[in-house]
Amino acid sequence: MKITIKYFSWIRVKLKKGSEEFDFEKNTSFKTASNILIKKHPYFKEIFDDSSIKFFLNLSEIEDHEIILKDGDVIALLPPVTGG
Amino acid sequence: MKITIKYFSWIRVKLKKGSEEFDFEKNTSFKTASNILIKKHPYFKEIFDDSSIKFFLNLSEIEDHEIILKDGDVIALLPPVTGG
Amino acid sequence: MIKITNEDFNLEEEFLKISSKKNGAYSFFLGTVRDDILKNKKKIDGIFLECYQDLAHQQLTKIRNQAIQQWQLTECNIVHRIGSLGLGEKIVLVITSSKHRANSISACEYVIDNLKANVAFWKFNIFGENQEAVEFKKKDLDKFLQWSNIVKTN
Amino acid sequence: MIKITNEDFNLEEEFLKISSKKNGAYSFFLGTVRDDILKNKKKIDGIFLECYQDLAHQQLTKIRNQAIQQWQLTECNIVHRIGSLGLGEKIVLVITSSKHRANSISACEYVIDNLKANVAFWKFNIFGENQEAVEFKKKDLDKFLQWSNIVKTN
Repeated sequence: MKITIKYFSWIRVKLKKGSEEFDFEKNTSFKTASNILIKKHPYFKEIFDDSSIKFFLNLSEIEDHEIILKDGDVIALLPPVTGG
Repeated sequence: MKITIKYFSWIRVKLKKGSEEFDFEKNTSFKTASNILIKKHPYFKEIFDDSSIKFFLNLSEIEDHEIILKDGDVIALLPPVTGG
Repeated sequence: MIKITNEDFNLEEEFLKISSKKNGAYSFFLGTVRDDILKNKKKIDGIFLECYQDLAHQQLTKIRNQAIQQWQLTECNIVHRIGSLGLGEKIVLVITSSKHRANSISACEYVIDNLKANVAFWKFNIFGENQEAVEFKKKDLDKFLQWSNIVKTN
Repeated sequence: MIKITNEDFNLEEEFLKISSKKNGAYSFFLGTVRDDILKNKKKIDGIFLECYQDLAHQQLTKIRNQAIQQWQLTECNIVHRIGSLGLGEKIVLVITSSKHRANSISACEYVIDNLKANVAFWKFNIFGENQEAVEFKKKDLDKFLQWSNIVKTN
Protein backbone atom coordinates (compact mmCIF):
# COMPACT_ATOMS: atom_id res chain seq x y z
CA MET A 1 0.00 0.00 0.00
CA LYS A 2 1.13 3.56 -0.72
CA ILE A 3 1.81 5.96 2.15
CA THR A 4 2.77 9.59 1.61
CA ILE A 5 5.11 11.19 4.11
CA LYS A 6 5.22 14.99 4.26
CA TYR A 7 8.30 16.81 5.58
CA PHE A 8 8.28 20.27 7.11
CA SER A 9 10.78 22.85 8.33
CA TRP A 10 14.29 21.53 9.00
CA ILE A 11 13.25 17.98 8.02
CA ARG A 12 12.19 19.23 4.58
CA VAL A 13 15.47 21.14 4.28
CA LYS A 14 17.54 18.15 5.44
CA LEU A 15 15.80 15.67 3.13
CA LYS A 16 15.67 18.27 0.32
CA LYS A 17 12.06 17.39 -0.50
CA GLY A 18 8.57 18.24 0.74
CA SER A 19 7.11 14.76 0.57
CA GLU A 20 7.83 11.20 -0.49
CA GLU A 21 5.77 8.11 -1.23
CA PHE A 22 6.62 4.74 0.33
CA ASP A 23 5.28 1.24 -0.20
CA PHE A 24 4.42 -0.85 2.86
CA GLU A 25 2.70 -4.20 3.25
CA LYS A 26 -0.96 -4.13 4.20
CA ASN A 27 -1.71 -3.71 7.92
CA THR A 28 1.65 -2.16 8.70
CA SER A 29 1.52 -0.10 11.89
CA PHE A 30 3.02 3.40 12.16
CA LYS A 31 5.66 2.00 14.52
CA THR A 32 6.63 -0.79 12.12
CA ALA A 33 6.69 1.63 9.22
CA SER A 34 9.00 4.00 11.08
CA ASN A 35 11.36 1.12 11.95
CA ILE A 36 11.43 0.04 8.31
CA LEU A 37 12.23 3.63 7.26
CA ILE A 38 15.04 3.94 9.81
CA LYS A 39 16.63 0.72 8.53
CA LYS A 40 16.31 1.80 4.91
CA HIS A 41 17.41 5.42 5.39
CA PRO A 42 19.52 6.07 8.48
CA TYR A 43 18.65 9.80 8.42
CA PHE A 44 15.19 8.86 9.69
CA LYS A 45 16.70 7.77 13.01
CA GLU A 46 17.34 11.34 14.15
CA ILE A 47 13.76 12.27 13.25
CA PHE A 48 11.96 9.37 14.90
CA ASP A 49 14.14 9.72 18.00
CA ASP A 50 13.44 13.45 18.34
CA SER A 51 10.82 13.91 21.06
CA SER A 52 10.06 17.45 19.89
CA ILE A 53 8.68 16.19 16.58
CA LYS A 54 4.96 15.52 16.26
CA PHE A 55 3.58 12.89 13.90
CA PHE A 56 0.25 13.46 12.21
CA LEU A 57 -1.81 10.91 10.31
CA ASN A 58 -4.38 12.50 7.97
CA LEU A 59 -4.45 15.73 10.01
CA SER A 60 -4.79 14.04 13.42
CA GLU A 61 -1.89 13.76 15.81
CA ILE A 62 -0.77 10.15 16.27
CA GLU A 63 -1.24 9.24 19.91
CA ASP A 64 -0.82 5.45 19.62
CA HIS A 65 2.18 4.45 17.53
CA GLU A 66 0.62 0.99 17.03
CA ILE A 67 -2.05 2.50 14.80
CA ILE A 68 -2.48 0.54 11.55
CA LEU A 69 -1.90 2.44 8.32
CA LYS A 70 -4.19 2.27 5.29
CA ASP A 71 -3.50 2.69 1.60
CA GLY A 72 -3.43 6.40 0.71
CA ASP A 73 -2.69 7.58 4.24
CA VAL A 74 -0.73 10.80 4.65
CA ILE A 75 1.78 11.04 7.49
CA ALA A 76 3.33 14.40 8.36
CA LEU A 77 6.49 14.97 10.37
CA LEU A 78 6.21 18.27 12.20
CA PRO A 79 9.04 20.03 14.06
CA PRO A 80 7.94 22.54 16.72
CA VAL A 81 6.00 25.35 15.08
CA THR A 82 7.31 28.91 14.78
CA GLY A 83 4.61 30.89 12.99
CA GLY A 84 2.72 34.05 13.87
CA MET B 1 -11.47 89.19 39.16
CA LYS B 2 -12.96 87.18 36.32
CA ILE B 3 -13.31 83.40 36.65
CA THR B 4 -14.61 81.19 33.85
CA ILE B 5 -16.59 78.10 34.80
CA LYS B 6 -16.96 75.38 32.20
CA TYR B 7 -19.88 72.96 32.31
CA PHE B 8 -19.86 69.46 30.87
CA SER B 9 -22.30 66.59 30.28
CA TRP B 10 -25.53 66.77 32.27
CA ILE B 11 -24.42 70.01 33.95
CA ARG B 12 -24.05 71.70 30.57
CA VAL B 13 -27.47 70.34 29.56
CA LYS B 14 -29.09 71.42 32.81
CA LEU B 15 -27.59 74.93 32.73
CA LYS B 16 -28.14 75.14 28.95
CA LYS B 17 -24.66 76.60 28.41
CA GLY B 18 -21.09 75.38 28.06
CA SER B 19 -19.42 78.03 30.18
CA GLU B 20 -20.05 81.20 32.14
CA GLU B 21 -17.93 84.04 33.52
CA PHE B 22 -18.27 85.21 37.12
CA ASP B 23 -16.77 88.11 39.04
CA PHE B 24 -15.26 87.46 42.47
CA GLU B 25 -13.26 89.59 44.82
CA LYS B 26 -9.50 89.17 44.81
CA ASN B 27 -8.15 86.28 46.91
CA THR B 28 -11.45 84.37 46.89
CA SER B 29 -10.91 80.65 47.54
CA PHE B 30 -12.58 77.93 45.48
CA LYS B 31 -14.68 77.02 48.53
CA THR B 32 -15.83 80.58 49.09
CA ALA B 33 -16.57 80.98 45.37
CA SER B 34 -18.71 77.85 45.35
CA ASN B 35 -20.66 79.04 48.40
CA ILE B 36 -21.26 82.39 46.72
CA LEU B 37 -22.49 80.61 43.58
CA ILE B 38 -24.85 78.36 45.55
CA LYS B 39 -26.38 81.40 47.28
CA LYS B 40 -26.75 83.26 43.99
CA HIS B 41 -28.03 80.35 41.90
CA PRO B 42 -29.63 77.51 43.88
CA TYR B 43 -29.07 75.02 41.01
CA PHE B 44 -25.37 75.00 41.96
CA LYS B 45 -26.21 73.25 45.23
CA GLU B 46 -26.89 69.92 43.55
CA ILE B 47 -23.60 70.20 41.66
CA PHE B 48 -21.34 71.16 44.57
CA ASP B 49 -22.99 68.52 46.79
CA ASP B 50 -22.52 65.75 44.23
CA SER B 51 -19.52 63.70 45.29
CA SER B 52 -19.21 62.12 41.83
CA ILE B 53 -18.34 65.48 40.26
CA LYS B 54 -14.70 66.45 39.90
CA PHE B 55 -13.54 70.05 39.95
CA PHE B 56 -10.60 71.13 37.83
CA LEU B 57 -8.72 74.40 38.00
CA ASN B 58 -6.71 75.18 34.86
CA LEU B 59 -6.52 71.47 33.91
CA SER B 60 -5.48 70.21 37.37
CA GLU B 61 -7.91 68.48 39.69
CA ILE B 62 -8.66 70.58 42.76
CA GLU B 63 -7.50 68.65 45.81
CA ASP B 64 -7.69 71.45 48.38
CA HIS B 65 -10.92 73.44 48.22
CA GLU B 66 -9.21 76.32 50.09
CA ILE B 67 -7.09 77.04 47.03
CA ILE B 68 -7.09 80.77 46.18
CA LEU B 69 -8.34 81.70 42.71
CA LYS B 70 -6.61 84.16 40.41
CA ASP B 71 -7.96 86.46 37.73
CA GLY B 72 -8.46 84.52 34.47
CA ASP B 73 -8.65 81.11 36.13
CA VAL B 74 -10.75 78.44 34.44
CA ILE B 75 -12.74 76.07 36.62
CA ALA B 76 -14.35 72.99 35.07
CA LEU B 77 -17.16 70.92 36.56
CA LEU B 78 -16.81 67.33 35.39
CA PRO B 79 -19.40 64.60 35.89
CA PRO B 80 -18.06 61.01 35.71
CA VAL B 81 -16.62 60.38 32.25
CA THR B 82 -18.21 58.02 29.73
CA GLY B 83 -16.02 58.11 26.63
CA GLY B 84 -14.25 55.42 24.67
CA MET C 1 0.36 60.91 18.89
CA ILE C 2 -2.97 61.95 20.36
CA LYS C 3 -5.79 63.02 18.05
CA ILE C 4 -9.24 64.26 19.06
CA THR C 5 -11.23 64.73 15.89
CA ASN C 6 -14.61 65.12 14.22
CA GLU C 7 -13.41 63.03 11.29
CA ASP C 8 -13.54 59.32 10.64
CA PHE C 9 -10.24 57.46 10.42
CA ASN C 10 -8.86 54.54 8.42
CA LEU C 11 -7.19 51.65 10.23
CA GLU C 12 -4.59 50.98 7.55
CA GLU C 13 -3.61 54.67 7.47
CA GLU C 14 -3.37 54.79 11.26
CA PHE C 15 -1.17 51.69 11.18
CA LEU C 16 1.12 53.20 8.52
CA LYS C 17 1.70 56.25 10.72
CA ILE C 18 3.48 54.13 13.33
CA SER C 19 4.67 51.24 11.20
CA SER C 20 8.37 50.55 11.71
CA LYS C 21 10.67 47.63 10.96
CA LYS C 22 11.76 47.73 14.59
CA ASN C 23 8.39 46.33 15.65
CA GLY C 24 7.20 42.77 15.57
CA ALA C 25 3.85 43.43 17.23
CA TYR C 26 0.98 45.89 16.99
CA SER C 27 -2.19 45.78 19.09
CA PHE C 28 -5.30 47.72 18.23
CA PHE C 29 -8.42 48.38 20.19
CA LEU C 30 -11.30 49.88 18.25
CA GLY C 31 -14.49 51.03 19.96
CA THR C 32 -17.60 51.58 17.83
CA VAL C 33 -21.19 52.74 18.27
CA ARG C 34 -23.20 49.69 19.25
CA ASP C 35 -26.78 49.36 18.10
CA ASP C 36 -27.77 49.09 21.71
CA ILE C 37 -31.11 48.13 23.15
CA LEU C 38 -31.72 50.08 26.32
CA LYS C 39 -33.74 49.04 29.32
CA ASN C 40 -36.89 50.67 28.07
CA LYS C 41 -36.51 48.96 24.67
CA LYS C 42 -35.81 52.25 22.93
CA LYS C 43 -33.15 51.86 20.24
CA ILE C 44 -30.59 54.61 19.90
CA ASP C 45 -30.20 56.45 16.59
CA GLY C 46 -26.58 57.30 17.31
CA ILE C 47 -24.45 59.00 19.91
CA PHE C 48 -23.06 62.44 20.61
CA LEU C 49 -19.58 62.75 22.08
CA GLU C 50 -18.63 65.74 24.17
CA CYS C 51 -15.07 66.48 25.24
CA TYR C 52 -13.07 68.92 27.33
CA GLN C 53 -10.38 69.00 24.70
CA ASP C 54 -7.52 70.69 26.53
CA LEU C 55 -7.91 68.38 29.51
CA ALA C 56 -8.50 65.21 27.48
CA HIS C 57 -5.39 65.91 25.43
CA GLN C 58 -3.33 66.37 28.57
CA GLN C 59 -4.79 63.21 30.17
CA LEU C 60 -4.24 61.09 27.06
CA THR C 61 -0.67 62.35 26.73
CA LYS C 62 0.02 61.23 30.29
CA ILE C 63 -1.57 57.82 29.74
CA ARG C 64 0.39 57.39 26.50
CA ASN C 65 3.67 58.24 28.23
CA GLN C 66 2.92 55.85 31.10
CA ALA C 67 2.15 53.03 28.67
CA ILE C 68 5.27 53.65 26.58
CA GLN C 69 7.46 53.60 29.67
CA GLN C 70 5.81 50.66 31.44
CA TRP C 71 5.79 48.35 28.42
CA GLN C 72 8.77 49.71 26.43
CA LEU C 73 6.53 50.55 23.51
CA THR C 74 8.00 51.96 20.34
CA GLU C 75 4.78 53.92 19.78
CA CYS C 76 1.28 54.46 21.11
CA ASN C 77 -1.32 56.40 19.13
CA ILE C 78 -4.75 57.30 20.40
CA VAL C 79 -7.55 58.69 18.21
CA HIS C 80 -10.89 59.68 19.74
CA ARG C 81 -13.79 61.14 17.84
CA ILE C 82 -16.16 63.83 19.06
CA GLY C 83 -19.51 65.09 17.82
CA SER C 84 -22.38 63.10 16.36
CA LEU C 85 -21.76 59.49 15.31
CA GLY C 86 -24.10 57.03 13.63
CA LEU C 87 -24.62 53.38 14.55
CA GLY C 88 -21.57 51.26 13.76
CA GLU C 89 -19.24 54.26 13.43
CA LYS C 90 -15.76 54.28 14.94
CA ILE C 91 -15.37 56.10 18.26
CA VAL C 92 -11.90 55.37 19.56
CA LEU C 93 -8.71 53.71 18.40
CA VAL C 94 -5.69 52.73 20.47
CA ILE C 95 -2.64 51.35 18.67
CA THR C 96 0.45 50.17 20.51
CA SER C 97 3.62 48.79 18.98
CA SER C 98 6.52 46.88 20.47
CA LYS C 99 9.20 44.36 19.64
CA HIS C 100 7.35 41.45 21.26
CA ARG C 101 3.63 40.86 21.45
CA ALA C 102 2.92 40.61 25.19
CA ASN C 103 3.93 44.25 25.73
CA SER C 104 1.79 45.74 22.98
CA ILE C 105 -1.22 43.67 24.06
CA SER C 106 -1.07 44.62 27.75
CA ALA C 107 -0.36 48.27 27.00
CA CYS C 108 -3.29 48.52 24.60
CA GLU C 109 -5.69 47.15 27.19
CA TYR C 110 -4.28 49.49 29.85
CA VAL C 111 -4.72 52.56 27.66
CA ILE C 112 -8.36 51.85 26.80
CA ASP C 113 -9.19 50.89 30.41
CA ASN C 114 -7.64 54.13 31.67
CA LEU C 115 -9.32 56.22 28.99
CA LYS C 116 -12.75 54.73 29.76
CA ALA C 117 -12.43 55.45 33.48
CA ASN C 118 -10.67 58.81 33.53
CA VAL C 119 -10.50 60.87 30.37
CA ALA C 120 -12.77 63.89 29.85
CA PHE C 121 -15.22 62.51 27.28
CA TRP C 122 -18.97 62.21 27.75
CA LYS C 123 -21.32 60.15 25.67
CA PHE C 124 -24.98 60.91 24.95
CA ASN C 125 -27.41 58.46 23.40
CA ILE C 126 -29.45 60.05 20.63
CA PHE C 127 -33.17 59.21 20.35
CA GLY C 128 -34.67 61.22 17.51
CA GLU C 129 -34.34 64.84 18.62
CA ASN C 130 -33.38 63.95 22.20
CA GLN C 131 -30.02 63.27 23.82
CA GLU C 132 -29.58 61.39 27.08
CA ALA C 133 -26.28 61.38 28.94
CA VAL C 134 -24.89 57.84 29.21
CA GLU C 135 -24.41 56.79 32.82
CA PHE C 136 -20.96 56.13 34.19
CA LYS C 137 -20.27 52.40 34.53
CA LYS C 138 -18.73 51.40 37.85
CA LYS C 139 -17.45 48.32 36.00
CA ASP C 140 -15.15 50.62 34.00
CA LEU C 141 -13.65 52.09 37.16
CA ASP C 142 -13.19 48.64 38.72
CA LYS C 143 -11.50 47.37 35.57
CA PHE C 144 -9.11 50.31 35.58
CA LEU C 145 -8.28 49.91 39.27
CA GLN C 146 -7.08 46.35 38.61
CA TRP C 147 -4.05 47.94 36.93
CA SER C 148 -2.94 49.60 40.16
CA ASN C 149 -0.72 46.61 40.99
CA ILE C 150 1.16 47.06 37.74
CA VAL C 151 1.11 50.74 36.84
CA LYS C 152 1.08 53.78 39.09
CA THR C 153 -2.52 54.73 38.34
CA ASN C 154 -2.53 58.29 39.63
CA MET D 1 -12.99 33.34 8.52
CA ILE D 2 -9.57 31.77 8.22
CA LYS D 3 -7.26 32.88 5.41
CA ILE D 4 -3.79 31.54 4.62
CA THR D 5 -2.41 33.63 1.80
CA ASN D 6 0.60 34.79 -0.20
CA GLU D 7 -0.92 38.24 -0.49
CA ASP D 8 -0.65 41.31 1.68
CA PHE D 9 -3.79 42.52 3.42
CA ASN D 10 -5.26 45.89 4.39
CA LEU D 11 -6.39 46.49 7.97
CA GLU D 12 -9.36 48.69 7.05
CA GLU D 13 -10.59 46.10 4.54
CA GLU D 14 -10.20 43.29 7.07
CA PHE D 15 -12.15 45.35 9.60
CA LEU D 16 -14.97 46.03 7.12
CA LYS D 17 -15.37 42.29 6.55
CA ILE D 18 -16.53 41.78 10.12
CA SER D 19 -17.84 45.23 10.93
CA SER D 20 -21.35 45.08 12.40
CA LYS D 21 -23.53 47.48 14.36
CA LYS D 22 -23.99 44.75 16.95
CA ASN D 23 -20.40 45.20 18.09
CA GLY D 24 -18.98 47.83 20.37
CA ALA D 25 -15.46 46.42 20.46
CA TYR D 26 -12.84 45.10 18.05
CA SER D 27 -9.38 43.89 19.01
CA PHE D 28 -6.60 43.38 16.52
CA PHE D 29 -3.24 41.74 16.84
CA LEU D 30 -0.85 42.29 13.96
CA GLY D 31 2.49 40.51 13.77
CA THR D 32 5.14 41.88 11.41
CA VAL D 33 8.66 41.00 10.27
CA ARG D 34 11.00 42.58 12.77
CA ASP D 35 14.37 43.89 11.60
CA ASP D 36 16.01 41.58 14.07
CA ILE D 37 19.61 41.45 15.15
CA LEU D 38 20.62 37.88 15.81
CA LYS D 39 23.22 36.64 18.25
CA ASN D 40 25.99 36.64 15.69
CA LYS D 41 25.15 40.23 14.63
CA LYS D 42 23.90 39.09 11.24
CA LYS D 43 20.82 41.07 10.19
CA ILE D 44 18.04 39.21 8.43
CA ASP D 45 16.96 40.25 4.93
CA GLY D 46 13.47 38.90 5.43
CA ILE D 47 11.67 35.69 6.37
CA PHE D 48 10.19 32.71 4.62
CA LEU D 49 7.00 31.19 5.99
CA GLU D 50 6.19 27.53 5.44
CA CYS D 51 2.82 26.02 6.24
CA TYR D 52 1.05 22.66 6.26
CA GLN D 53 -2.05 24.31 4.87
CA ASP D 54 -4.68 21.61 5.39
CA LEU D 55 -3.62 21.11 9.00
CA ALA D 56 -3.15 24.81 9.78
CA HIS D 57 -6.61 25.57 8.42
CA GLN D 58 -8.13 22.86 10.59
CA GLN D 59 -6.19 24.01 13.68
CA LEU D 60 -7.11 27.68 13.18
CA THR D 61 -10.76 26.78 12.66
CA LYS D 62 -10.77 24.96 15.99
CA ILE D 63 -9.05 27.86 17.79
CA ARG D 64 -11.48 30.33 16.23
CA ASN D 65 -14.48 28.27 17.35
CA GLN D 66 -13.08 27.94 20.88
CA ALA D 67 -12.53 31.69 21.11
CA ILE D 68 -16.00 32.53 19.77
CA GLN D 69 -17.63 30.20 22.29
CA GLN D 70 -15.49 31.11 25.31
CA TRP D 71 -15.81 34.89 24.90
CA GLN D 72 -19.19 35.14 23.09
CA LEU D 73 -17.53 36.79 20.12
CA THR D 74 -19.62 37.95 17.20
CA GLU D 75 -16.69 37.21 14.88
CA CYS D 76 -13.07 36.15 14.80
CA ASN D 77 -11.00 36.41 11.63
CA ILE D 78 -7.47 35.12 11.27
CA VAL D 79 -5.19 35.92 8.32
CA HIS D 80 -1.72 34.37 8.07
CA ARG D 81 0.69 34.92 5.24
CA ILE D 82 3.04 32.34 3.75
CA GLY D 83 6.03 32.58 1.42
CA SER D 84 8.76 35.24 1.37
CA LEU D 85 8.22 38.44 3.33
CA GLY D 86 10.44 41.52 3.55
CA LEU D 87 11.34 43.45 6.70
CA GLY D 88 8.36 45.28 8.18
CA GLU D 89 5.80 43.25 6.22
CA LYS D 90 2.65 41.92 7.83
CA ILE D 91 2.70 38.26 8.86
CA VAL D 92 -0.44 37.57 10.84
CA LEU D 93 -3.65 39.33 11.78
CA VAL D 94 -6.19 38.31 14.41
CA ILE D 95 -9.40 40.35 14.69
CA THR D 96 -12.04 39.63 17.31
CA SER D 97 -15.32 41.45 17.80
CA SER D 98 -17.77 41.51 20.66
CA LYS D 99 -20.36 43.68 22.36
CA HIS D 100 -18.05 44.67 25.21
CA ARG D 101 -14.33 45.23 25.12
CA ALA D 102 -12.96 42.79 27.72
CA ASN D 103 -14.13 39.81 25.67
CA SER D 104 -12.62 40.86 22.37
CA ILE D 105 -9.33 41.76 24.06
CA SER D 106 -8.91 38.45 25.93
CA ALA D 107 -10.00 36.39 22.94
CA CYS D 108 -7.55 38.14 20.62
CA GLU D 109 -4.65 37.41 22.96
CA TYR D 110 -5.76 33.79 23.34
CA VAL D 111 -5.91 33.24 19.58
CA ILE D 112 -2.43 34.62 18.89
CA ASP D 113 -0.93 32.76 21.87
CA ASN D 114 -2.48 29.49 20.69
CA LEU D 115 -1.43 30.08 17.08
CA LYS D 116 2.17 30.81 18.09
CA ALA D 117 2.46 27.62 20.15
CA ASN D 118 0.49 25.13 18.09
CA VAL D 119 -0.37 25.92 14.49
CA ALA D 120 1.54 24.35 11.59
CA PHE D 121 3.61 27.33 10.42
CA TRP D 122 7.41 27.47 10.32
CA LYS D 123 9.52 30.56 9.98
CA PHE D 124 12.93 30.82 8.33
CA ASN D 125 15.24 33.80 8.59
CA ILE D 126 16.65 34.81 5.24
CA PHE D 127 20.31 35.87 5.00
CA GLY D 128 21.16 36.60 1.38
CA GLU D 129 20.78 33.25 -0.37
CA ASN D 130 20.48 31.24 2.86
CA GLN D 131 17.51 30.33 5.01
CA GLU D 132 17.78 29.27 8.65
CA ALA D 133 14.86 27.71 10.48
CA VAL D 134 13.81 29.88 13.42
CA GLU D 135 14.01 27.99 16.70
CA PHE D 136 10.88 27.24 18.70
CA LYS D 137 10.56 29.54 21.71
CA LYS D 138 9.65 27.75 24.94
CA LYS D 139 8.33 31.13 26.11
CA ASP D 140 5.56 30.81 23.51
CA LEU D 141 4.51 27.42 24.85
CA ASP D 142 4.58 28.68 28.45
CA LYS D 143 2.48 31.70 27.51
CA PHE D 144 -0.10 29.47 25.83
CA LEU D 145 -0.25 27.04 28.75
CA GLN D 146 -1.27 29.90 31.06
CA TRP D 147 -4.66 29.78 29.30
CA SER D 148 -5.32 26.23 30.50
CA ASN D 149 -7.15 27.54 33.58
CA ILE D 150 -9.58 29.43 31.37
CA VAL D 151 -9.94 27.50 28.12
CA LYS D 152 -9.74 23.79 27.48
CA THR D 153 -6.42 23.94 25.67
CA ASN D 154 -6.41 20.55 23.99
